[in-house]
Amino acid sequence: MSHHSHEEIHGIGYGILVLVWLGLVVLTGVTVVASGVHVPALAVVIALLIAATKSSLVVSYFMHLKYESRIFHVILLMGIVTIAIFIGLTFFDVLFR
Amino acid sequence: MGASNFTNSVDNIFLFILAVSVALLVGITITMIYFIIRYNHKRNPRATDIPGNVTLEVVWTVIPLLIVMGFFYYGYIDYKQMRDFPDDAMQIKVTGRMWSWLYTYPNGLQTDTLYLPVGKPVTVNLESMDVIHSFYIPAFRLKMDAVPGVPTKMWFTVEKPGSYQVLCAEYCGDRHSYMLSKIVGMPQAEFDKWYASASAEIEAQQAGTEEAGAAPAGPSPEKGARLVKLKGCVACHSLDGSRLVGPSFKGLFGKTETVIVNGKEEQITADEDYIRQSILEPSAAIVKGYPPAMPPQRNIVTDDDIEHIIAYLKTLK
Amino acid sequence: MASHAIDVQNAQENYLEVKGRWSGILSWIFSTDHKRIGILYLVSIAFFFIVAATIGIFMRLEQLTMGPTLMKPEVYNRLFTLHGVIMIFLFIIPGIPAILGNFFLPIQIGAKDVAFPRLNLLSWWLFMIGATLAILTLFLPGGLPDTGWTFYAPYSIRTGSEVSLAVFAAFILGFSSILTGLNFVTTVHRMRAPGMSFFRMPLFVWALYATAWIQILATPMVGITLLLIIVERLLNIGIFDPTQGGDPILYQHLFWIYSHPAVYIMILPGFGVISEIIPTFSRRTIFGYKLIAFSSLSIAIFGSLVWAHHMFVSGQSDLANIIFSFLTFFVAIPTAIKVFNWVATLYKGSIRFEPPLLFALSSIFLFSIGGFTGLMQATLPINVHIHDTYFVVGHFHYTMFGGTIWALIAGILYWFPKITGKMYNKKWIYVAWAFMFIGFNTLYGTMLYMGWKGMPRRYYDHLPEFHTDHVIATVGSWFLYTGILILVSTLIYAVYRGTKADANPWGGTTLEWKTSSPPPLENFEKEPVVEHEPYYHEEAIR
Amino acid sequence: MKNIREIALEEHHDFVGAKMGMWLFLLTELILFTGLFILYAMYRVRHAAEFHAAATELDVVIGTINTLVLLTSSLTVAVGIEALKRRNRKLAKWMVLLTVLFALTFLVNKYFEWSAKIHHGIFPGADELLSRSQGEIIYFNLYYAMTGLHGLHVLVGMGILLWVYFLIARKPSEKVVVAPPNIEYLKGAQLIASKGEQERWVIDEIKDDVVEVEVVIKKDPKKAGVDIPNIIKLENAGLYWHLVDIIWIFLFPLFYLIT
Ligand code: HEA
Ligand code: HEA
Ligand code: HEC
Ligand code: CUA
Ligand SMILES: [Cu+2]
Repeated sequence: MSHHSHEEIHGIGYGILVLVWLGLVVLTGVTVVASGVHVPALAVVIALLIAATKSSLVVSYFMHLKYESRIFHVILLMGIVTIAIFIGLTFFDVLFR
Repeated sequence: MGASNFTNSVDNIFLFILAVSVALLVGITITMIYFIIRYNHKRNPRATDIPGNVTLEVVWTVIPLLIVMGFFYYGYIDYKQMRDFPDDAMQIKVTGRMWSWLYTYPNGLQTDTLYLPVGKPVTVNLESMDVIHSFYIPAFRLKMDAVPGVPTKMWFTVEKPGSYQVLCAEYCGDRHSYMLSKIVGMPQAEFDKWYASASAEIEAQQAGTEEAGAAPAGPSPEKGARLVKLKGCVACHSLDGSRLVGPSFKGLFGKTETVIVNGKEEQITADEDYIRQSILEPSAAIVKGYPPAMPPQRNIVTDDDIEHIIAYLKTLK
Repeated sequence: MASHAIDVQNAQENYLEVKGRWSGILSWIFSTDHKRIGILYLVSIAFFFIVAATIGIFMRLEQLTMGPTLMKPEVYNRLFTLHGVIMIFLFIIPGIPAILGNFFLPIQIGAKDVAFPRLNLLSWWLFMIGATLAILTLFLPGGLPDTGWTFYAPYSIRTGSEVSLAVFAAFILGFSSILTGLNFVTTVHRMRAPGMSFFRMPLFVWALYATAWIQILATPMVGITLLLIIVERLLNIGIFDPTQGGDPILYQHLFWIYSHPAVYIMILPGFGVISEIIPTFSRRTIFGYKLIAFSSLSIAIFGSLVWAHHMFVSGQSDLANIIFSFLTFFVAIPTAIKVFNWVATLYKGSIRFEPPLLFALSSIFLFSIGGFTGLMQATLPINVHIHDTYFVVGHFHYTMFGGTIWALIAGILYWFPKITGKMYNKKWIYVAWAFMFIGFNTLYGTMLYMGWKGMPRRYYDHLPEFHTDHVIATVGSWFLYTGILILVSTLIYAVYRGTKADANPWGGTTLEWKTSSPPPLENFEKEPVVEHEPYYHEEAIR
Repeated sequence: MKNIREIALEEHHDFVGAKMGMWLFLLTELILFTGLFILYAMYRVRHAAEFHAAATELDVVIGTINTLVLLTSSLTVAVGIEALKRRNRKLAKWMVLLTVLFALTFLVNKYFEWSAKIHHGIFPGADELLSRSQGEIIYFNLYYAMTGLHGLHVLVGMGILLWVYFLIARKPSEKVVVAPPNIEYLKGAQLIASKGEQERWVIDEIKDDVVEVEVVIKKDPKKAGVDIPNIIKLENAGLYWHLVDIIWIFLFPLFYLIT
């Protein structure tokens, strides 16, 4: 339907994109530095948290999700929940064998 | 009394669920048939629209939930016992391999039939040398996979003397359906007698090889005959000339045959060296027309064993 | 570009008569019309079904006697693998969505086509390519795979048969299935006719929608698993190989993470078909519409939580066993809701007893047996005994064959007049039903029995104590086969010689009955506007 | 000449639908990798120490550079999409081209990384590798499987971006159709027809008795025009590319930074 032609025109500014990119670069630096932390369990958590932050930046801005309608959010949520289930339940075997 | 300590309890749970299921199934079916007849358009020309009923929906959500939770609960109770390993159990190692079972007793005695005392808990420790097998004793209502690289176990008590079928329940290749064996349950006294005599033989043999290296008893065809069964050779090699997965042992010794070495065909005579090589390093020379399916037997047979086996093969004309 | 060349004047022509850019067979295999693609699937899937069913008959013949008779073990092992692979990947998973879903999903929501018609055609091509590759293994030196349809490592890594190619074929088939699912989800979201809100969608559409989500979310899992088998075989990347520190049990996890949800890919569309048929022949609205709709979704969700109930004796942790057993039981609840609501829909209906209804009700009956045996298997100590025996074989034939395929047949009988514009001879259908029903229960009921007695599955040969059972089962398979042959011949005869069917022979209320039989190219003369919930029977007392 | 219904069927531009299809496809890609991530997680908890030991053998510098390369390529493709939406075809072209170049850089880096490892006898099935502890074998097998599959995705993404590049670079077609499938929708609808830069056409003079409309817009080829369907193609290519980036965002710490 042609109403969406509106939205095709008004995207996000180049400035925001560059800012997001800067954020990503900084986070990459942080994760490299943080990997020096000598608490293994913590290191994994930190690394994954930073990776999650980075990817949510990519998803929201580069991939435009922030500006999409609700159904797109639902789609992504479905994926994340599914992944969590698949990984989570498998741990019940491997951790308790 | 059941064949094992689990036979009866498993049967009871099964019968319980079966009874509930049959009742529900019959109930549903009869209702359907009744409605079909009662509300046939000839009897009931105009339908009544009933879009739903909350009470009913709740009822037939909650009742099935309770029923299945009941199923789970009974199963859980029994399963906990199955996985609650007694400390005083006799430890047996069961090795699965294509396509036979090998039993090892605590003192190292190995057999191809599992003899067990009645009334004593037994823990079976499973391992596999190649692919996944599954150690299955229907009469005991028990099975457990033997997984390469992953130790697994199960336990039971034989409650009735007798001979019980052992099967392999995980598909493992061509002769999966012939990977059979037996468990023989015997009264404790009888078992002790058997165990002592069988072990004595082993000890004598071990003692013999250790101290008197100078005077070995010499290769014995009888021992060889026992070994090819125990070590699982006969799963793939017949003794009567018929073709299984590998070539028959009958008439093998001294035969001239074509083998494939490094992709090239060669003529060889099956002498002692060739047979030794065939057992320890089967992939070095593959008999033409057969798959390279034989696993190396290095960890299974000793050099002595091979001499006995060769002696036995010589007798198979 | 697509092959739609439409002449506006002739838009009234039905989809079978439309002249496009291509003619003859090309007008089918290059058509992007969802209805033609549905028929393409019907024909190709029916072909594979007949092949696999015939293999089934041969397997039964081998079991008719003890010891080697008809074939060698290596042949039998390849046959049951092929039987399973074809039945699962080429028949029952694509089955209802690709045939009836393709044909009726757009019509039922009042759309002209699916969201991505060309992608739809691509799905069929992928399906055919996958099928061809699978068959190709027959002509390669290693021959057909001999692993069973589950391709368990490490056996699948070691065997000399052509596992790599077969597994690659399954990978491609997986993609075909994903694309269908993706297409359906987008179609449901984007293409509904004016007035067709989510809660006015027919339940068949709901079922397909839930199925499509499973297809999207679960299928890639088997994709990666099978890819890993290929790299293990070809590149020696040992991820499941115990000699390289790999854990074969993890293979089973990955495999079942897909393959358990897959059983709901198989059954949900069947449930959808039943939900269409029952209100139509009861002439009243369905009982508990929303609950049935949501139970499809909740089966899809719960179904993704229970995969390891296939692994109770695999050596996974005891805790995992207990948790997965517990979760498995919850799937029974939404299923129970469906069954009870269906039965309640018959209540105070004005029932027309016709072949589609007969098959739908038989499907409920047979599936319930399958479901109850499923609950027995989900009970831990029982599973320890009957895992990998014929009990399981009986269970899944009851669910897949008794549930899904009987529902598929019901659906084909229901929509046959719409698809072809012809009506079949109902008497012969009843005859076929009798043969099938008797044969089915003789064949698979006996399997349940001997499984309980301890007959392991995938056995080339059996012990004497199971002999009588095997003989009975084999005889049952002949009845079943006869029944299906009668059914299929009746239908094929009707395609050519059947009487003409009118637009709405059963008194259905969903949109497909509001267009002509067969439907025109774009499904409706005029885009429909929806004003009622789907099963609104005007004459019913409210 | 095709009539409107034909065009509607052939070039049925439901942009949102197309994007939805792409997102659903991305889900399947995510799950595909999830399989490998599950394996990684399970083996990692079992062989934590060996994983750490093995990870020291990877080059963090190359890994970091590659991360930055991919992040930047994500930026360029995002800017490219933005540019095309603003009908700045020239910038869009450059950005897409740059993205492809970054992708290539990534692959070249990966090539050197892999060949160095292979040179040291660390590759699947190598005796050198098999002589190590089980955890290390698994680590490297997973490393090859996961970065290999990821690399394959980079390659595919590169191909898609190149294809879209040529679509954009092509002279805009004579005819731009943005007609929705149904005439009803045309009435009073806003239609963007890019004749030249950012021009909008509003069609509202369709009378009620009109049943068929042919939308043919001749364009001035000298001015930079944009085929509107290409926007969504580039957007979808971009979505795919970002996914490839996201997967690397996880692979990088899991393989390089667990020392
Ligand atoms: C269409 C396919 C399909 C369906 C729908 C199901 C449905 C179910 N399955 Fe089945 N299953 C398979 C196909 C299917 N299965 C296949 C192919 C295999 C073997 C794969 C292989 O190894 O090759 C298998 C194997 C299998 C196993 C593993 C067996 C083993 O190998 O050890 C288990 C164990 O829990 C199981 C359980 C269940 C359960 C609990 C359901 C439930 O969803 C059933 C729910 C239904 C009902 C309960 C009946 C209807 C409800 C009522 C009539 C209402 C009243 C009910 C109550 C009050 C409880 N299945
Ligand atoms: C939908 C799935 C499906 C269907 C329909 C069937 C149908 C049949 N199956 Fe099936 N079977 C499986 C799925 C299915 N099977 C699977 C997944 C396995 C496990 C494999 C493994 O272990 O890896 C298996 C395993 C299996 C075994 C166990 C093998 C073993 O463990 O040793 C046996 C044993 O007899 C068997 C027998 C049969 C028979 C006789 C038929 C039929 O032949 C019955 C008669 C049916 C017909 C003759 C139909 C004819 C159809 C037409 C003519 C076309 C009609 C078309 C339309 C209406 C569109 N099957
Ligand atoms: C899993 C199946 C299998 C098992 C178990 C097995 N073999 Fe074999 N064997 C084969 C196959 C297949 C061949 C033929 C291919 C080859 O030469 O490797 C073979 C070949 C041989 C040969 C050479 C035969 C010839 O005709 O030249 C000998 C000797 C032999 N095996 C001895 C043994 C002994 C002794 C054992 C037990 C300790 C044993 N095998 C266990 C499968 C097996
Ligand atoms: Cu061993 Cu089957
Ligand atoms: Cu399951």
